[in-house]
Formats: sequence, structure tokens, C-alpha cells
Amino acid sequence: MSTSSGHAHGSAEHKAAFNDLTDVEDIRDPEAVPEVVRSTYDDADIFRDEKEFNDHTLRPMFYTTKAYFIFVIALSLIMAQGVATFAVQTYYGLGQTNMHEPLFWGSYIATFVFWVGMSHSGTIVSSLLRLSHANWRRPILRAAEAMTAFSLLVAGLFPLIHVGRLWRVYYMFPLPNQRTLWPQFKSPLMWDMMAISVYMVGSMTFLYVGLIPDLAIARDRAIANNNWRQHYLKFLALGWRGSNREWMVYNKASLFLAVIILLIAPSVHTIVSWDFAMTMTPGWHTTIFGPYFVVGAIYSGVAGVVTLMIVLRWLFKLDDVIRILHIDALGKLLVVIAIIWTYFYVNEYIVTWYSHKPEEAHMWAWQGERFPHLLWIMLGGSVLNIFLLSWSRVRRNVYMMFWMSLLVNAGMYSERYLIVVPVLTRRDNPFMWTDYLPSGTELSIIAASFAYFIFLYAIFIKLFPIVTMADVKEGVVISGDMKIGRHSVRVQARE
Amino acid sequence: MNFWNSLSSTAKMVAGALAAIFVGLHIFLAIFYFGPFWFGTHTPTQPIAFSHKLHAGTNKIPCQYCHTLARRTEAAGIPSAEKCMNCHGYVKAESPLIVEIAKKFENKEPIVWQKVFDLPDHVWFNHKRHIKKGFKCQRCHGPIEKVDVVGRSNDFKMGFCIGCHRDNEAPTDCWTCHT
Amino acid sequence: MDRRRFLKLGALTASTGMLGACGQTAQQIVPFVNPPDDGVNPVDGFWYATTCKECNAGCGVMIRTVDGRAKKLEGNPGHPISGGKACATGQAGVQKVYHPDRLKSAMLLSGERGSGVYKPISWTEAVTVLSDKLAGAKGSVFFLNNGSNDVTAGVANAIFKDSEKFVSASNHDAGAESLRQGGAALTGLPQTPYPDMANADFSLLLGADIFEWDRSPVFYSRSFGASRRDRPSSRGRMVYMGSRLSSTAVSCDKWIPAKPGQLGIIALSIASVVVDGVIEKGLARAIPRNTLGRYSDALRKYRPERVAEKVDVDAETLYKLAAPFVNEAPAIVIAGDGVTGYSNGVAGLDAVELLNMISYEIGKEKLTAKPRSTPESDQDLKDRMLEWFGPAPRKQTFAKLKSLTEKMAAGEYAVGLIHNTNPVFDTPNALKFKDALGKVAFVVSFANVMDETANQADLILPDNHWLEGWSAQIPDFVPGVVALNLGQPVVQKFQETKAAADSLLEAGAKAGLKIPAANGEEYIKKVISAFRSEMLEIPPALSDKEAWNFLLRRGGSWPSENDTELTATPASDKLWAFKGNLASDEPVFEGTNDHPYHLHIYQTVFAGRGSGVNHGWLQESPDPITTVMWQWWIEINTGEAGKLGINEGDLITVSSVHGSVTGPAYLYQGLRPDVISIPAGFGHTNYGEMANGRGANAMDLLGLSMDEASGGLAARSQMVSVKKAGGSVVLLRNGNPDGEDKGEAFQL
Amino acid sequence: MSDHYTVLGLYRKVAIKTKTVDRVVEEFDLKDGEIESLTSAAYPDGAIVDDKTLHHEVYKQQYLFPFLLGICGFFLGIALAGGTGYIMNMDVGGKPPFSYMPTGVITYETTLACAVVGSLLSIFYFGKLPNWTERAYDPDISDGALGLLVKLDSTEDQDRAAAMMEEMGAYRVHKGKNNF
Amino acid sequence: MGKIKVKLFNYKKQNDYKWAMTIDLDRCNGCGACVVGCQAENNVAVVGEEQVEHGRNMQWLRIERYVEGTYPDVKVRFLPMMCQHCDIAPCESVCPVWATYQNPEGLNVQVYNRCIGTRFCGNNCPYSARFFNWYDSKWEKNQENQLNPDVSVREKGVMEKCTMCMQRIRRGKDLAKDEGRPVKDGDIQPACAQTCPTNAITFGDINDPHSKVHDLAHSGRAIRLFEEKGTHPAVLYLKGGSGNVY
Repeated sequence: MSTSSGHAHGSAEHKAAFNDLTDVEDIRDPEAVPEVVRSTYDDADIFRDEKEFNDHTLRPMFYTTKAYFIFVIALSLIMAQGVATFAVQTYYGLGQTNMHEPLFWGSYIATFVFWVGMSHSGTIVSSLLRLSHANWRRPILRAAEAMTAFSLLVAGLFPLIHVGRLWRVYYMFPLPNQRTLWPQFKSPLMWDMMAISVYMVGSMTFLYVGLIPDLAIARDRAIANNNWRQHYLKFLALGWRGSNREWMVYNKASLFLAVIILLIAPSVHTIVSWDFAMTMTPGWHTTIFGPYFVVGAIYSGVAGVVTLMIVLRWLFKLDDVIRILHIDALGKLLVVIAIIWTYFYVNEYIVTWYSHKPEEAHMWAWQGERFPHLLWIMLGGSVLNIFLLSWSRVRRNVYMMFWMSLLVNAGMYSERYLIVVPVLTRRDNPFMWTDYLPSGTELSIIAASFAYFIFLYAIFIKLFPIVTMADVKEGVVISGDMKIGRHSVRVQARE
Repeated sequence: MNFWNSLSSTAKMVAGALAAIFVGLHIFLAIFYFGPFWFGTHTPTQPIAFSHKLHAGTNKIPCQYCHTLARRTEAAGIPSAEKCMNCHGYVKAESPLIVEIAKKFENKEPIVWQKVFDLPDHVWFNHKRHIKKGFKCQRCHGPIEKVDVVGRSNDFKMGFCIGCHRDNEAPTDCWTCHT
Repeated sequence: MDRRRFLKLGALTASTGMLGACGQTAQQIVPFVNPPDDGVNPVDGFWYATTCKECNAGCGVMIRTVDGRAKKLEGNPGHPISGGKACATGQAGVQKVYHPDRLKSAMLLSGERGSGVYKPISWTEAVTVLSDKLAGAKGSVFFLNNGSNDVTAGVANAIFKDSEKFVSASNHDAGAESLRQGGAALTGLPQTPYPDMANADFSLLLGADIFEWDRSPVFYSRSFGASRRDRPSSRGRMVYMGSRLSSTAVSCDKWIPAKPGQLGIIALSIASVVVDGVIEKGLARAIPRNTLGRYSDALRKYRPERVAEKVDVDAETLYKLAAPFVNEAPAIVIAGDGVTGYSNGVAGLDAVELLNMISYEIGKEKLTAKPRSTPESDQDLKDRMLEWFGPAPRKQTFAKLKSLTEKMAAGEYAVGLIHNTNPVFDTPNALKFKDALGKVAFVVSFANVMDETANQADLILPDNHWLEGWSAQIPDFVPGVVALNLGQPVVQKFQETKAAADSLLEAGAKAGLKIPAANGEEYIKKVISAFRSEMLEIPPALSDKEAWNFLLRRGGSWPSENDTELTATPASDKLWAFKGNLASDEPVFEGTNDHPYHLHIYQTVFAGRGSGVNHGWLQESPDPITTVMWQWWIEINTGEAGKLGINEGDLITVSSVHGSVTGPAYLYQGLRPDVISIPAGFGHTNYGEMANGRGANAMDLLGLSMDEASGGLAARSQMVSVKKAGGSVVLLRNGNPDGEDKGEAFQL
Repeated sequence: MSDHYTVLGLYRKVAIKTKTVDRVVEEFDLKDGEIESLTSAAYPDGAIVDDKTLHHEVYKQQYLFPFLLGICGFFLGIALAGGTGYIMNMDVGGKPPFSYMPTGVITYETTLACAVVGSLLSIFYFGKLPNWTERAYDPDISDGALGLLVKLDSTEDQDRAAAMMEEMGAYRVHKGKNNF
Repeated sequence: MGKIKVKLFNYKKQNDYKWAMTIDLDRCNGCGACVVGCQAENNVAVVGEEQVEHGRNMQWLRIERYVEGTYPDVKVRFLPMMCQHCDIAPCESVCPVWATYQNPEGLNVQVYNRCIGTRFCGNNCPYSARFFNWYDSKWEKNQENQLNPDVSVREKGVMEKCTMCMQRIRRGKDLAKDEGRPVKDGDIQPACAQTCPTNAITFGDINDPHSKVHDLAHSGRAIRLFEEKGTHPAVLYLKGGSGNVY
């Protein structure tokens, strides 16, 4: 409600509409406008003061229970066995897995694709929402962005776990060398590596830039309490003071980053899909794979965000920050994405089925025959989502949402498995048809990857603010009630 | 150092161990990848103190007088004991080293030499082609006629081979050297 | 230059590649003491001509050695059998030099017989033990080998030939004896009929698995290829009749699943049509009309219409099969175990030979036929040469082995010498060979890896691998010529072994027996000098030593292709004078009414009679038909299995009156429903880690039915029953069962 | 550079603060860049202080960072994916060393990667970050207090401004030297 | 038999040699000699029963067999399958490190010491002709003596495949160069072609119009596997005869 016409920008219509609602000159005069209700959360009386809000949201960071340590140690144990298994695999060779000719890619790549997909929740959703000024985005941004960064970190491990000669992986990097040999940029794997590195840089930057103001808040807390976190917080907060200049630059850069990330993120998963689609393997070689993967990724990512939000909300009693409103909004988003995803999926099948391409038809038939349970989880979950989540009582039920979001991710994991495995077990050459189930080594490394993700998150929660405090505060600042006739209407200032 | 001091002694030990592993790993990797550059020279002790300087340098015996296989096969080959005795049956036959060779020759017992120039096993090199093209041995093996004890003067990294191949428009197809 | 010395010092470079991460390993170079001749490239390796001894065919081969190690076997391009080609088993022979199970020294039994407890002894000691026993045996000695005529058999024969009790028997391919007998009966030639498949337009294979383990897979494969595509005029066609679609049958254009045991009758039936056709068309004018008429009369009762039902092949098909013999001659028939493996084999063979002769006569008129037999003069030479290398193979029948076994069981033998064969494992269980062997006072085995028979021996004198020692052989099956194969040591001995012939000769000398030569090498030289004047291919100008080197370089002696006279004729006169009875008996099957299935034991390409089972390369090569690796299986017709409720991999028990075996079922479309087919050579109990416990021994099922006319084992006349044993295993197949009928993907 | 003196006043309410801003600017004739508002949330720009120079700088120049670096990234991508094919001396059988699709993909990614880096650098450059020196600040700001920071030339002005701020409702005032 | 038109090698002539192979399916009798020959020549490891259970047997050249029909009209076909050395190879464009590419003589190269084992090439090969070293190759005690010194032994974690016996090609070219002449037809024989008892496999320079392989490739019987995929293999299969007995 406070903006000066000289510096406000945005669409012309919007400005006009806003000007109609607010008398700009009057805003400067405290007497002319009734006291601005500075909280969006009028109905919640837990914190009217920012100090209280800060205390509340930083509590998970500064106060740690015993259960947390036990939890982290448990995760570490799972990770440790994963690392040990991986060491054994590296020492003896990839024979520890169940892969064999001609199934050269197995559960590692499926998991890789899953984690890359997971990473699409965060930044893509957050930048989309940021650009579209969706106000309900504010508290969930950090959780989503952190999820992006961490699932990318986990995903990035899988190519390393997967390759045969880990110690020669540097051949893939364009390093000047005496052999005068460069990587082969024609390979979709190179694109993949580039895209994932770029996405990693982008999302890490995005996460970090978003963190800076919150780091300043946490820094002040830490200094006040003489907490050990002050050392890195001081460093990472870059001496942020929240000055007008800083905010301006920060907002601007966030906008750039949101746009750039929005350009990177779909390209990343498209390129991951090209790892498959650019081959000539029947079942992989389809034009729809790019968008299909992107939508699938967002689907699993959003569901991942829902799961995480609910877990955080439950663990850290953030009910007032992460409210039913947010979960409901994410539920709506899930419905939309589920519909698009189902459409793509069905489309792919229908085309193959109707044109009767024998080599692919074999493969699909085999898929249904061999992995019916996975197929049911994937398709059933998706369809169930469309119907159940259209119902607001379900969307507003936290338990239901929790299980639905887990179901989505189980389905999406199945989907990745069904993309990678059945296709390779039913290749062009019928003599070399085969079958595959992951080995213990693979399962334990995959389990460790999930533990690693949760571990990273658990550590992150203890080191950094988990709620996007500055954004929430901004939302509070720029919203207020305006009287229109007899009604008091909630309005948002926009830039 | 508040942070460090605030840690318990166990945590310090763990952190120290982690740091040590981290540093150790890097040292290992550095040696692993760059070791050949640092510790490259390889000068083994030979069973008979043969001097290339004396034979090839002072007495100007052509390399291929002894290493006859170089122009015929992939390997340059070490001369047979018979080859040594061709001359040393008469020349300096009483020298203790020669006597040793002569004894072995009579017993039909080969002299086991230590390999100095060693290519990685996945490289296939053909001496014949290079000799026929007219390259001097010294081009790769260094000024061998000037040293008494031969050491490895060249690491035969791929860059060495490929640079020369490119300069001479020799094939640079990988399978020229690798299978 | 001293060749052995050279080999010993041959290690020039140690360059076997390992993609190691960090190199810098200290390596040594061992130069020659004496350099090889100029022009020899020691890095490329040396090629030596020698003779493959993996089977009895006697292919001439070349061995590449580098650094004194045998690396690769290739066919000897000049050799009449191999022609520069090699089979899988032969190539795998190289690896047997380095087999981990090879015995490292001579061993003397120190426990119970069969306990496998041996103590290593020195060779001097071993030879002394043997000589003592030989001296004490006073001639009651037998020698048993795999039927190959080699130096060891020759030496044994020469040492003991004066003893009346001495028997040199052989344990070898079931069915092959009767094949020889059949040829002899009809043509009067004591030799194996040689079908010139390479020049035939049409070949009819009667149960002849010529690519699998018949007389020379390599030679037949070469002929097959040549017949198919080498002749510009037409593409050779083949038809296979037999109860199983074997690897050979698969390569033919058509498979006709005839009733087991009736192939001889089918041959007679076809012959009846052909003879009538020849008379009608006035072909084969050299044959007296009345002779043909006599044959026609004799064969009348085998007209296709009359036998069609009995043989389970319709009459029309039989007429079609007969047509090429009249119209397109030279067409040939090749008979195999499908004919000879039954008690009525010989009559069928007679008909086969008749067909071949007629076809040859017609072909001669068309100027297309090529000689099919060795000239008689050559045969005489061959016989005389064979005398130096043990009994002629045609005399080595199963009947002889059986009588030997009976005598052994009666305790008539003091010393038994067993060389290069494993009768405890691969004779029919009903023969009770193992028990008979137990009655022999002292058993000597020359095996160089432990096997079931060696395990029953009192003394094991490991023979050299054939790449390490001298050998010579008159190959039984060389088309149309007499050949002498020479084998030479191409690598140094890898273990402390000694040539069997040398051990025998040394022990014989010590025992005061009359020995023919000082050692094996001398023996071979003696043979060569005895026959040198008759072997035209050695230039007469050469001295003995030069001639020896000449033969070593070539790998033996055989007429080069240009020397082969194309005028040699089959003994047609004898054929047409033949007054025998062409009528065939009904086959006799062994079994009760509870045994509804015919047992069909066959040798796979890779396992052979069992020697391939302890070999990695051969075990891991997928069987051509089933694509099974490392495993043993029992084949059953798919439809029949469906009736019995058997799925692939289900364990089934096959029983005969003599025993039973249990193994995983393999469902095969190419098998008659009334036949159960089992690969031989599996089920070893004492043949090294790789072979032991792999499958079961099909020989356990086999009885002793024989073809009385030939003295051969009627290995196919056993009847069996099948029942599910419960449980199942996954067959390790290279090809996916789901994809095996999806070959259309390649649009061939 | 001569010394400067700062005053930091802390407020609880926006309205009071904005009033103070107007008065302080008027009183001391502060130019752009001599007055700063410190807040814990992003107030719409100009809501509290109005820095025209800064607006110009940010709106007209900040985009240059990602843009120019993006162009660098574009050429980097072309050089990597397109160029190395020519540099590399591998003898490949007749296939062109340059390929459109890979070059396009790699170029796209490098461009965006550099633009991301450019955006981050723009925060550092225009936001004058990082700056870990001791500057005028109060931890209360992160708890919602509104800070008003002015830069003055003399201690007299400093005292006067401090008094004025207190008078206008600042609940705490810090004075400092050379720490704007 | 209808004539099948095969578009032969629209390959830019770069070099004197363009190696190609024909496999006569009419001659192949599935005896497996080539399989063992290849294994012996190229140091291909025997992986053992346990690994075979995992489907990891490594024959660079394998004989595929397909069954058509049911008893009694059964037809079984053999199809020797190895790396097809495609001109437009799906494997080579997906390798991120140039471990596989096409060399100027038309062969698909696999450089073991460059390979990092992403296994993408194997995934993209429609012929399934590539193999991966899941473990370090092991040879039974003493059996390493048999290893061919011309061929490197592959480490764990690298792909391998048929090289058309590159070591023999190299040696053949080397000898020809010594004598100052081009390679003669038949000088170079890969292990499989040399050993094939039925002479089903022919190897040679298809650029040489007088070579046997050139004749056979143009004989009208030649087809390529998965022609529709446009990979342009250098291995041509000669179709079997129609079996006009019946």
C-alpha cells in the first residue's frame, strides 16, 4: 500500500488499478490513512511482534533435542553402510550390482533421474511463484529451494557411483591436458553434466541469495546468544544490514535469478530426458520425453515439497507459518500437474499402441507383465491424486496430503524405474532380452542416498533458517486492509 | 577459535581425523596422478655394468649393430649374449665383466636385464616403423651415447607421442597405438 | 641351432598388457643367448606345424608361440583335413596346456584304490615301478586308448605283440565301428567311406551329426560350406533325417523327423526307388542290368508305400528324397549314428553305400563325380603304416572292449595301461568297467589331468600335453589319400610330465622287454625312414635329417592337392558282385512297456564325450542349439512336455532298466515327441573343479545292446521313462527364451 | 577522504520514521546516498527513503551484469562445444567436428551459468557487499526495528541529528564515525 | 529369392582401406569355432558360472539362434553377431570421452584406457554387441600364459567389443608397408574368419573392387541388420538360400 508513483514499475494496467485503490500521496501521511494492520496473520495472536516471529522461526535452528541427534546418527549409520558398500563396489567392480549386458543402466540411473526430478520442485516452483507474485509462496520458498540444492547434490553422486572407472572421471571435464583430448560434446551425457552443473550453480546461488537477509537475522541472534554459529553466519551474511540499497539490489537480482532459473530448470530435465530420447532404443526414442520428464519432475518435486512442509510443520510446530492455506495451494498445483502428466503418459502409450510399433509394443507388454505393481503405483497414484485432490476437504487434510504426496513420489520413482529398466530388458535384439532386479549393493546405496538427502536437510535446518523470514516479512509489509465501501479488503502492493 | 574451543575433545578428534583423511586423500591423488611427473626418472641397476657411453659414444658403434631387432620388429630387443661375444671374444676378453658374460654364454644362461624404458601396457609401439622412417634413437631415448648408466629420460606420456605424430602427419587414430 | 634351447630362452619381452593404474613396475628383459635366424620375427611369434590331438580326426594345425608360450591355434592351410581351419575344441586345446588341474608329477597310489590318495614320486622311481610290474606281468597286459592310432599305441603294440594275452582295445565313438564295418561289408574296402560332400548337389544325412562329433567336424564343415556356396553352378542342398534337430540338422535345408531305428529301412526304401529309377531311365550304364534287377527285386518290399507307416515318413517324401539321386547325381548319403546306433545298422549302411555307388556312376557319366575312396594300392600302404601305430581303428570295436572287460573282471590281467581315455566315465554303466578294472592287479594311467579312470589307477604317469611332445598319427579319415600327421613339441613342458611312449619304452627296456626304439621321437623317425621311399611328397634329394625337418615344417606328409589323382575308382565291381541280403531286421529296443521314450544320447559341440567339461572356454561357449552354458540339461519335445506338465528348468528323472538320471528339462521343438535326448559328457565326479558335479552321466542309462553284425554298440536302442522329480532350476542360457522365436526382427 | 559521522536512529513505526526522514533530509540538506533506511524486510522502494541516483544505478545498470556475462558465456559455450572439435587432433572417420545440436545445448547452458554468476556479482557490486567491517548497525533491526542512518560531515551535525531523531520518536540512537 | 538392394557405403572415401566383413548365413553351421577363436585371440575373459548366472558372459562374437515354427516344421537359424562397425554408429556419438569413435578405416574404435565406463554406448547399441568388464578379468592359475601379448587385458569398468582383430590389421598393414605395397586381399584375417570351417566369414577391404568381400557385398544377397535404423554397418550378412528342396 505504499509506493510512490515515480518509482513504481510493473504493468501499466496494474499500476492504474493500484492507483485507483490507493491514494499515493496520502500514504506518506500517517494521519490520512488508518493504522496499517501490519500482519497478514491478524487472526493468529502468537506473534504480533517480529521479534516473536523471529524467535519462533529460528527456534529449530538454535534449539536441538536429543531425538535430533539420535535421528542424525541413525541417518549417518545408513549413510556409512552406503559408503562402505560403495567402497566395496569401487574396489571389486560394478559386478556387485545386478546389471549385465545389455542392461547397462539400472537402478542407479533411475534413482539419478528421480533425484534430478526432485530438484525441480524448489527453484522452478519458487521462481515461478515469485514471478507470478503468488503470495502464498512466501514461507515455503526456503524449504523448496533447499530441497532443490540437496536433491541435486544427491543426484550428482549417482553418475559417479554408476561409472565404471571413477578415478578417470576427470576425462569428462574439459581440462587442458597433454593428451590434447577433449570431452566429446556430442554426447548427451556431456550435456547432462553441463546442465546439472549449471543447475547446481544456479540453484545454489538462488538458495544463497535468498538466504542472505535471513542469515543476517540469524547472525544477530547468534551474536546476541554468543552461539558458535556466529562465525560462519557473519561470514555468509556478507555484512548485510538491510539497507534500502541492499534491498533494492537484492530484489532486482532475485528477479534476474528467477528468470534465469526458469530458463535453466526445464532445460535440465529435458536434457536428462535426452539421455534416453537421443538414443535409438525403442521405448526411449520418443519426442514427448522432454516435456514429459519436466512435468514428471515438477510433479515429484511439488509432492516432495508438500511432504517436507508437512514434516517441518509437524516437527517444529510451524503451524502458524506453514498454514493449511499453503498446503491447499500446493494441492491445487499438484492436481494441475497430475493432469498434465497423465495426459503425456497416456499420449505416449496411445500413439505406440495405435500405430502398432512391434518393438515398442513388446516392451510395453513386458512392462505390464513384469512390473504390474510399479505400474499400478504410478498410474493409480496419479489418477487417485487427480480425483481426491480436487476435493478441498482432502487438500485441507494434512494427513491425507502427506500420504498422497508420498504416493506421488513412490509413483514417480516407479516411473523412473519403468523408464530405465523394462526398455533395456527388451531391446532390439531379441536374443539378448533379459531381466533385472537391483542387487543388495544397489539397494543399500540407494537407501544411503535417501538418508544423505534427509541428513543434508537435517544439518541444514540446524545451520540455516528454514523459513523464508525476509519474504514473509515483506509479505506482511506490503499487505494491508483497504476500505472499499463497507468492506475491508486485503490488498497487496506489488512491484 | 571460539568454535574450535567449544567442541568436545571427541568432536575434536573426529574433526581432526576427518581433516587428516581429507588431506591424505588429496596427497594420495596428487601422487597418483602427478607422481610420474615428480618421480619420473627410473635408473635401475643392471646385472652387468654396461656403458652406452663407451660403446655408442666413444667407440661409435651404431645402435642397431646390437639392437638389430629395432629395424625388423616392434621391439628393439636386447642383444643376445652371442652378440656380445662376437666382439668380446677378442676385445678385452680378460675383463672381469666380460668373463662373467662369457661364463653365462657358455652355460647358455641368459643375462636378465632390468627394463629402463617402459611403455604403459595398453600402448603398442612399433620400433620398425619409426626406424624405417628415419628417426634417430635419441629422439625418444635421449642422448644415450653420453651416459654410462641409462636412465629413463622420457616418460612417454601420450602428449609426447601425439605431438610428434601431429608434427609429422603420422596417423592420430587412437587404434594406431591402443588396442 | 638347438630348438629346445631356443624355446627355453625364448622369453624376449614380457609385454602382456594389464591396464594398470600406476605403472612403474620393475620389469625384466630376458634376451636370447643365441639370436634366432634373420628373417624370423620373435615378437610376432613363431608358427609351428603340428597335429591336434583333441579328437581322433587328426587335423593339421599351426600354433603361434610367443615368448615360448603357445598362444593360438589355427588350422594348417596345407592339411587335407583341416585346410587351414579349426574347430572350437581344437582351439581350446591350447588352454589345456595351462590348465590348473594338470598333474604336476608322476604319482603312486598310497591309499586304497579309488581313494585318490597319491604320493608324488620321481620319474626314475616311477619308471622303475612300471618296469617291475611289466616284468612281472609276463605279457598279461592290456592297453586301452581312445582309438587313435598314435605312437603310444604303436609302442605298446610293438613291445607286447609277442604276448598272446596282450590286447590293445579302444574306447571310442559309439556307432563309428559299425560304420566302418558297413563300408567293409559292401565295398570290400577296409576303410571308412568318404562322402565327397563338397562336390555334391544334394546330400542326404541319415542321422549323421557331422558337425558335432563325428569323424572330423572341421572337414565336414569345410565340405558343407563348399557345397553350399563354393560351386558356381548350384547351391548344395541337404536334408537331414533323424529324431533330433541337431546342430547339423539345423544347417540343412530340411529336417525330417523319422522314427528312431528305422533310418536303415528308409535308406533301403530310397534305394529301391533309385534302383528302379536308374533302370527305367537307363542311367549308370556301367552297371550290369541284371545286377540292378537283382537289387530291385531284393528291395521291392521296401517300396515307400509299404514302409511309410512304419518309418513315420510319408511315401511322397521318400520319393522326393530319391529323386535327386536319379536326376541330379552326384548326390550323396551320409549315414551316422542315426543308422548305426541301432541293432540293425549294417543293412542300412549297405543301402547307403549302394546309393552312393549308383550316384557316383551316374555322376561319372555326367563328368561331375570326384573320387570317393582311396585307391587300393594306397590302402595297402595305409594298412602297413597303421601297423606301426597300434591296431587299425576298424578292428577296435565295442565287442572287443566288452570281451576285454569280461577278461579283466575274471582277473586275467596283471597290468593295465590306460592312455588318453576315460572308460570308467564314458562306457555304459552296464559294462561295469570300474568293477572290472578293480580286478586288474596293477593299473597304470597316463592321464595328465585327474579323471575318473586315473583315480582308479595304481600309478599315474602324466603324459605330455600334445603341444609339449612328439606325436605321429595315420589319420583314419583323410579323404582319398594316405597321410601321416606329425606333432612336435612347440612349447617347453609346463609341468613335470613325460610322453607316455617314452615312459613305456624306458620301462620296457628296464624290464628287459624288446623295445622298438629308444624313445618316441626315434620311433617316429624309424617309421618315416621305413616308408620314406613310398611317401612321394618328400623330395628324394633330401637327407634323412633334412627330410625330417621338411616334414616337421609341413606338419606331416600327405599328397599335395595337385598330386591327387582324380581317376581313383570305387570298387564298383565288388559292389555289383555283391550277393548279400539287403533285408533289414527290425531294431531291437531295450526296455519294458514302462519305458515309452527312445533315449538319444548325443555329443555336443563343446562338451564332446566329456573332455570339454573341465574347460572354461568350452563351458562358457553357449551350446549352439540350447544356448545353455555351464550346465547340463535333458531335452524333451515341447508338446510332449506340455502333456506331462513340464516347464523349462523343471527337474525331471529319466530312467531306464539300467539306471536313472535327474536334470533340468529343456523344451525343444526340434525333437520327436517319443524321444528324450541327453547330452553326453557331463556328470563327472573326479575331473577337476570345473567339471565335477555338473549334471549327470547319461551313460548310466545305457545298456549293452550291440549291432551283432558289426560289433558296435547300439547306443540308441535304449528305452526310457520320464517323470517329474520336483523342483526346478534356472537354465543358464545365453539367449532369452522369450526372444527365441522373435528372429523376424532381423528380417533375414 | 575526509572523515564522516553517522547517526543511526531506531524506530518502531513506519509512519514516524518516514516523517523523520523528511525532516532530517530537509534539515541537513542530505543528498542521495547520504541517508539510508535499515529494515528487516524489503519495503517497496521509496517507501521510506527515496534515492534517485540509486534507482538509476540499479534499474539501468544492474541488468548489465548478467547480460554481459551471459554473452561471455555464450562465446565460452561456442568455444567449448564447437571449437574443441577443431583443436582436437583425433582422426575421426569423416564425421564433421562441428555439430549444431551439442553446440546449441552447451552454449545455452554456459550462457545461463554465466548469467547466474553475473546476477550474484551484481549483488556484490551494487549492494557494496560483502562488507564485514564494523558498520553502523543494531541487532534490533533484524527483529523489526526500523533504522534510519544518516551520514554527516561534522560532530555538531551529528549531535543535532541525534537529538532530532530522539525527539522524533527514535527509541535508541547510535552515533558513529566513518561507519556509514 | 528376390533381390535385395543394399545401399552400399555412401561413405566418404578418406583412406585407402575400408574394412568390411561378410557373413554368409547359408554357410554358417553354428559350430562355435569363431567364438572360441575370438576368445583366444583377444584375451576375452572367461567369467565363470556365477557371472554367467548374472548374464555377463563376454563373447565378443556370439552365435544367436532363433527357432521358427513348431514340431515337425521347425527351422532354426544361426546368426553370428558381433560389433557391426557401423558407419553411423549409435555408440560413438554418446560416449562423453571419445573412448569410442569411428576411425578412418571404417572401424568402430574402443579405446580401453580412455573409457570411464558410463556404459551409454552399450545402451545405444541395437545389436547388443558391447560388453562391460564388471570385474577385473581373472584367469585361472597359469592360464595368463595363454594371453595374446598384442592385445591389452581390460581393466574392470571399461567397455569392450569386437575390434575386427585390430592387432592383425595393424600387423598386416605393417608388413605391406615394409614391402611397399598395399594390403592384398586375404592378407589380413581376423581370428573368426581365419578359423571358420565353413568359410562363412570373409573379411577385406571393400574399397578394393577386386576384393572378395566387395564381390560378396555386391552379390545381391547382402543385407545389413536393422537396416531401418540407418546405422550402415560394415558387417554384411549374406542371406541364406531358400532351400528349394521342398
